[in-house]
Amino acid sequence: MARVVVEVMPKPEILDPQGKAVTGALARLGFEGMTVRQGKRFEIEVDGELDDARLAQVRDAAERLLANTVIEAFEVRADESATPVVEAGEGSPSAAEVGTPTEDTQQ
Amino acid sequence: MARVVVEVMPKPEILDPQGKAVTGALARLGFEGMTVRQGKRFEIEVDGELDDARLAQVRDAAERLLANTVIEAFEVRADESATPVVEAGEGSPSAAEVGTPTEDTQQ
Amino acid sequence: MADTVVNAQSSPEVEQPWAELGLKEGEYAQIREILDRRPTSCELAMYSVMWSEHCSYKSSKVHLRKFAVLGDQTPTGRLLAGIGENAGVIDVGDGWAVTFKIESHNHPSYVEPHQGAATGVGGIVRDILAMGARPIGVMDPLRFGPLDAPDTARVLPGVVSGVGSYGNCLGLPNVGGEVVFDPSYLGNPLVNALCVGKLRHEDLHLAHATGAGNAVILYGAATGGDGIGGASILASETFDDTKPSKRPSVQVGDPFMEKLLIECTLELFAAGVVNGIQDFGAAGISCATSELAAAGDGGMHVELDRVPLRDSSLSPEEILMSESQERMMAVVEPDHVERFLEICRKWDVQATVVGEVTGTGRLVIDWHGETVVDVDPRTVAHEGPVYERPYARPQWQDGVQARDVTALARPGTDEELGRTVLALAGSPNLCDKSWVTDQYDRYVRGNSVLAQPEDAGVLRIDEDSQLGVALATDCNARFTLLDPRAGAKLALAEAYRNVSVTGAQPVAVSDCLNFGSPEDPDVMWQFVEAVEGLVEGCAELGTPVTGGNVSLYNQTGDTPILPTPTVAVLGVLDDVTRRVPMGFCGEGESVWLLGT
Amino acid sequence: MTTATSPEQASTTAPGGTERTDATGARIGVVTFPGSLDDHDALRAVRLTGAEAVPLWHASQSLEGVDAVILPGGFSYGDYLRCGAIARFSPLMGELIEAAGDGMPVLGICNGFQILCEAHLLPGALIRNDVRTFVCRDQRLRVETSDTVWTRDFLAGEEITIVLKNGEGGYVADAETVARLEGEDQVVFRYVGPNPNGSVHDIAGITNARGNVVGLMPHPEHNVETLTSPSVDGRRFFSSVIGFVQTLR
Ligand SMILES: Nc1ncnc2c1ncn2[C@@H]1O[C@H](COP(=O)(O)OP(=O)(O)O)[C@@H](O)[C@H]1O
Repeated sequence: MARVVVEVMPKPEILDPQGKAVTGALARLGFEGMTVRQGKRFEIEVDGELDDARLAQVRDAAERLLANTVIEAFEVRADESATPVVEAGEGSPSAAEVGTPTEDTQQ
Repeated sequence: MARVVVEVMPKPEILDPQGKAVTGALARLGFEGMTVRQGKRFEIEVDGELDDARLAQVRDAAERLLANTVIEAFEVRADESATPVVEAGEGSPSAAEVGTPTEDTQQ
Repeated sequence: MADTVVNAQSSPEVEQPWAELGLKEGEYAQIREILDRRPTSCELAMYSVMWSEHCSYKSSKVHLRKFAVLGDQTPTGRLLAGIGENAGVIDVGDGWAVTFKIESHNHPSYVEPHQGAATGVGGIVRDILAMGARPIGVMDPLRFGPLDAPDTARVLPGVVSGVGSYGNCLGLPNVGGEVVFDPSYLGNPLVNALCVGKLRHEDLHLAHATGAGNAVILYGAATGGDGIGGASILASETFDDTKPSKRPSVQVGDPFMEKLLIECTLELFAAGVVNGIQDFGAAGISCATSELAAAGDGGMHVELDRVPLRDSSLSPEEILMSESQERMMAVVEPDHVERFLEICRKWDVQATVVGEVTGTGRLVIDWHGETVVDVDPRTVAHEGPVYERPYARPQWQDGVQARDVTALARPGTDEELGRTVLALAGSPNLCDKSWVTDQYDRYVRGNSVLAQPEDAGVLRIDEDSQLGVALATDCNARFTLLDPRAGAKLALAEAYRNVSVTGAQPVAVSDCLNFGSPEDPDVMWQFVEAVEGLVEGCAELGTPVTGGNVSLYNQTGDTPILPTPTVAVLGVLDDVTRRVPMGFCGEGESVWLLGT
Repeated sequence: MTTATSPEQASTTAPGGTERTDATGARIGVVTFPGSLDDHDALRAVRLTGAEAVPLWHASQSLEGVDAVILPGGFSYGDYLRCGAIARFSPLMGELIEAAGDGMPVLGICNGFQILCEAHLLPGALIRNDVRTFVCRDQRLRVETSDTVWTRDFLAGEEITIVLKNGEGGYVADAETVARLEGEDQVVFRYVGPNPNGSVHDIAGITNARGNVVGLMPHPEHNVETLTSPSVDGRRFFSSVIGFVQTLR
């Protein structure tokens, strides 16, 4: 079992009304000088060995389904990061450890 | 000018209807053994120096606006990665370099 | 290891966390008496949720019985089902019936406004579906704190987007509701949701499990750890502290799943493969199994470990209490099981045979081969505690009533009068509500004859005969504070008028009684007065109350909300093409003033 | 733009070779996907304008020999991931893409428009409304071209009122695509008055180069009866295609 992350962002030349709205909302809340673009993040639990072929499959899946390449760019990478957002798969007993510093998660 | 990335994911114990639908769609497309959870990714261009105080501000912004901490966990980090999803800011001429291998982007 | 019945018999001395589960000492003693032993932890979980105020109506029951004097006769015919069923069913002629009900989802909408409101809509829609009806419309009476309060900026947009996204995604037109602001709702917004459905007389289905040997099928979403705060106490602290103690108190809705559930269920009805059916509301499997079994003539045997889970770490107590959304339970004859499962597969809806109807009169639930529940289902579902809460007219009532309009300043000049009119027209409670209503689809299904901004929603039931229904919900809670009995009558009268001005004949009433704590005699008095006011008003008008919902403990600290008995009136139009819209329609028509 | 008004271009209206039972009537299919909502409304609109309405199921492989297909509004697959992204892979879509390529008239309404874009039968994409809320209103539109099989009965420049209701109706495409759509008369409808969702160039609906595939965000199927809507301007969408189908006889 391995984890692959697919990040999908609007292409820079495409309008990002959500990002714009979030930027505006942040300013109204007093957070100055922050310009936001909003995209998607997929965490994919992949059964079996994560070899190059399997990773290529995920890339294929991202291109066909997860991103709309007319307006979005994407990146696929195996997740080996030390601080994954979610420590383990669904239903794991480590649910309480979600998030990095605990003050972020406010459960 | 610095870039901060905020990743927001549904908490593991919370139902993720989107991830569920995507998981089903992938299986129907023949991508077996992939279980997906879907979250959000924000790329924030932050004006000025990215010191600890500024990063704390972004974390505050994430907690107040970008994530719904009742059902979502988030992570904030300065983006120093070598292969950012979007190479440069909005409207940059390097748009064609977006994404990893060029065959992924299909512009 | 699960706490089995055998285990409970041999360990009467085990301390159980009944208080943490919200049971009173006397209630816990009553459970021990009923079982003649201590309950297992699963049984304790079931009793505690089913005997909660929310599920058992223990404080309101004695007063709700007063609705019975209204009988089951409407101006157009008998009720086909009344109070006690998931929703009342009214004969509207030509072989058609309609069913409607209003419910609250107040507290969850404060905790997580979007999901709370969304799952509120989801819950009431399943109630209507479970009667055998196709849901055809929704309405949403809402109450918020002051518009300019910071927390309203969190709650209001979330609630509206929740109601909208769930209803829109189900394809149910939103044909009315209310948006009212008052400081008393600041820490306790009200999210009431109404659903109306239509059915042919012969399609009526009831929630009961009969016929020993019939299969009990759970279908819809997998069960997760949603909304089981209390059960976690049982799971983690009492018996196994390696379990995660954090379970979400918030349920997340999946309207797409519910849309599939609706189409799938209607096809199951049409195929004639459903004997009894129950939607899942609060209390999840505890409620569905005990209510189905209690309403039937036998018992039920359930193998709990067959329940499909979203989270494999759930304990049996948690599975019993989980409030995961978008689930239903059906009783199906053995010969029909294959066809049932086939229809579910067509709609991509997971369905699992989890048990069967028995002739024992007991509800028996096993967990991996061991019995963890063995109860008389009636003691869980119907024979919970009933309280005669003390009530008395509040001492401050006279003071409130003594306040008088003559003491208010009046505009002195034309200019002041003009400013006052503008200020009123622009005030949050009177201003245009289209910021809210524009987020709701009022056109879907193509039968919305009247919707926002009309006084009542009108929906066509039958395209050939043009038969239709009109619906309005109303409550002026400030009137109700002044005089709860008269206020409830006024709420009824307003909804009744709003329905009749469309040209419809009002025939039936549903209500959602939102009040503070029943343990406060002042609040209890408001409640009793309001119920009696409604009974008197309905008796006068000849309209039965077909069902509704009570929501108590709506208060912030010791301060209750304004007493808010939301009243929904349903009317019938034999020919919707003759509906009367609001506003002047054609030049040259004369204008009449009716009434005093 | 070449319009699909000549019989040769749209001759394969009956894949599978189904014989027409009614020589005078058009048969118009409406596809139901899981989560489709306005399929019944589209079927009703087809009936009310005098054609035979044929329900089609997304998982089937057959278009049942219909003359034209409507992809209705709704929330197919809950609008999860992106609107239309999952429905686009339904089995029936393979047949539909082929038939559309052969000239079969196809109309995508709202979610149907999103599906047509995801399937690349129409260029561009639809994204979340700039106001970030669902918007339901009676929308003024200008018909920019009558040169499609779905707008033959309109006059170019005419203004009509059609129900608009969506959360993700902002039309976007790269500058080159937008320029091409404008230059080749492929913008079919434009919003009149304030832009309700941030669509580029106020675009409400577009067509393919051939004029047989049209997608729009507003819902003409909701504007066919005076009882339930403020206009009946939607009827002419359906009469247009019926007239077109009759020219093929
Ligand atoms: N939450 C809501 N949901 C749906 N419709 C609403 C809601 N709130 C108000 N409406 C509708 O908006 C219109 C105007 O409401 P309101 O200003 O309360 O009018 P009135 O005072 O005549 O009842 C009515 O048609 C009402 O049903």
